[in-house]
Amino acid sequence: MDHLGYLFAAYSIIFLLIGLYVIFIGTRQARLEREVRRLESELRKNEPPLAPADNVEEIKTPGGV
Amino acid sequence: MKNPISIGLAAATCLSMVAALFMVFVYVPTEAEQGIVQRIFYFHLPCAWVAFLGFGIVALAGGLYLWLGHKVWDDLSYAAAELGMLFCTLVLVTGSIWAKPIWGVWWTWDSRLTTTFILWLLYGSYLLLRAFADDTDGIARFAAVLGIVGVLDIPIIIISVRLWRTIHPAVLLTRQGEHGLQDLRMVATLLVSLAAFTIMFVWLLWMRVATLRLRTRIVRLRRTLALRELAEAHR
Amino acid sequence: MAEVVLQAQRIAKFFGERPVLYGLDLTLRAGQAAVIVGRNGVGKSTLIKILCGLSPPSAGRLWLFGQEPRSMAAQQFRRVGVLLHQSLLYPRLTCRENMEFYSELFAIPDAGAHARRWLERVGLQRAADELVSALSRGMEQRLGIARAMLADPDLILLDEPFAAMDADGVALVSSLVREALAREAAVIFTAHAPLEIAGVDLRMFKLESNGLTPFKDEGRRGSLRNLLRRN
Amino acid sequence: MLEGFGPILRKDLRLEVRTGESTVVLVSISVLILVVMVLAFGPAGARRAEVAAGALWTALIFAGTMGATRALLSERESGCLRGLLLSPVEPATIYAAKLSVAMIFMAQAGIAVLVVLVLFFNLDFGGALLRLLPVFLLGIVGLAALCTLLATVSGRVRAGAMLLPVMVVPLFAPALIAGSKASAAVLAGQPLGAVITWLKLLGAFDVLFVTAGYLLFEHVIFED
Repeated sequence: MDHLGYLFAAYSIIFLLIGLYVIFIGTRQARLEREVRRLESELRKNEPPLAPADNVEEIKTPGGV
Repeated sequence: MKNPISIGLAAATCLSMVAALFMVFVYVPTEAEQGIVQRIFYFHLPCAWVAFLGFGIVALAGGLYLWLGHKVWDDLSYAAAELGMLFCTLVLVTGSIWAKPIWGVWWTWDSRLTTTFILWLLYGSYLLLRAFADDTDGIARFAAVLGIVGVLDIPIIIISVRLWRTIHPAVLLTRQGEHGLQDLRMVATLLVSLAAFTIMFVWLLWMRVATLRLRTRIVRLRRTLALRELAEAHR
Repeated sequence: MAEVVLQAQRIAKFFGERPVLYGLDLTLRAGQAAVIVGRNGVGKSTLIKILCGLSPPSAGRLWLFGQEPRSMAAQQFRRVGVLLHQSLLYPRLTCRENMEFYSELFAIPDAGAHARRWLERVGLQRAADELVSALSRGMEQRLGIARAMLADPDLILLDEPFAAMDADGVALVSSLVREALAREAAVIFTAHAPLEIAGVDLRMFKLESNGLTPFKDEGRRGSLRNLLRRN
Repeated sequence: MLEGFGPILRKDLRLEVRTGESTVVLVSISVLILVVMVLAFGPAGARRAEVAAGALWTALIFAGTMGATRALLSERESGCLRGLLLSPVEPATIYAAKLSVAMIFMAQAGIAVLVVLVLFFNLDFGGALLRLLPVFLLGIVGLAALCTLLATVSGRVRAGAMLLPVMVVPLFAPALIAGSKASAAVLAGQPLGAVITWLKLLGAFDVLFVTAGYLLFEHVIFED
């Protein structure tokens, strides 16, 4: 009864999938952060600041009527 | 990712996970009947627990989004669904790997397996809906509704599947945790693993919500830029 | 001053990342009429959909009869009449059936007689039993306007009511607008070119890709006002 | 509270009587699904109550998604759904009306399937069929409620038509289990009392989805 292989497979799959997911989050985070920095520098270039849309997401209401 | 909460959660995850692994592979005694594969259980059950936790958060955050309308609830709901899917997959895979040596089959339509599989399908349909949709306000409401309906359905799913499989083969009984945990050390190991997985879940959730928030911020920045270009062009 | 029927405050609308409308202020009182003039694709239809409460703005606030559309009871929509870009008529029902259906939906007593009156009013009594899908564009437009006005609403929003209309049709819509104003309703509609309605004090606004700007000497009247945030 | 329910229902039935489209489409497709099942199971399988019950519910679930889609389709032409939303009718009432229409479409398809089922599986008209009726009715209430709510969602999403069954099947799983088990038992000649647990489960499912749909419909019906 040597079931060590099964035990090993189960634990490696757990850590493999979670590891892949962490890498997925990490790369995505890095890419998005780069994009934010790029957009922010572009915004600073375009002086003077006008018509900020910064309230757009926050007071959004779900549903229509 | 570089804020103190995130680092703290990552450290706590690592520490508790190392402790859990130590207990599973060194501390806990081997279960008499099933032998060494029974050790899968100490990570299998925590996976199931966080998968369920994920469902709860999907519905709760979805409800809060419909009620309060703030995008952060939608982001939380989406992140929880993704994590739920991840851990639900792990439950099915580790369950299968455990079943093979013990029952001789990879899959059986046992009530727990069936229920988990249906929950996996629910997560799948939620994520497919989000993948298919354009990134508008509408999809957040649709996903919230699907998430809420899905969670309300879970008790009925569990009952129906249980009734569907009223007669359990005897071997299935040993699979149920309670029967295998005669030793206090086994209980302790399970509890530590549960804690480790819960902390890891919170950490992953935190990181995923952070990336989704960044996406929202990018949309906002792009909108501001688009407005400026318009104003400029009109000057 | 008459009751404020419609008030929009810093309304903005984005489709994804693309801004369609923004920084739009608008106040309309009972008995006032306004026309929004703009080229195709400038956001007139989107604006009408937002103002009638059908589509929530991405930012800013809107009040109809002093209430936000989201918190309005469905019953309140009895007071709002809308013609959208689409006619909102069932193509496979006849003109009469369409009007009867909507009359029943608005809980108007004796829906049949009411529908008949309106069909006569818009000159469609002879086409009453034709399917809407068989109507010409202009006729469908007349029926669509009749549908919008059938419950004598206090706020009337019409998207391009003069599109595809012949001279009779234009005269008909003009007289309907005059009647509505006479009973102190507020009317707002869109058009692709400036126009006038005889006997109506019509305030004109120009919708451009950067927002809504007063078309004529609007500043002096001040009943409707737009503030593009940078101005 | 349900003001406007009657007119919407009458209007949809009038449209259906005029064209007959949904009836023809639903009846033919669900009967075809049944035929496919019978052919797939072979002549031996076609004598077993479980196979008959399974075939019945498979046909029903597809009739359900299509019926709900079609019930909402009449409102999508010329933007009529907006006409309803801009009228003094509560969204929940629109839901109730559309749910009823979807249920009528489903019932038509279901009855056609039942007739064919009796012929193909050599069942007795009468007793067994009569006992099947409550199971069948309880099943389509929940199915119509679920499909109407989700068809509204799928109608607004790219590839929504394909997405609808993906969303419906897992949610409908408990009712599918209860319905086919109860149907099999009843077709095999057992009395209704023997399947009371399954009927209760179907009832709980119906209550859940009718309530959820009634309360949540306003969140999926409005546009952006």
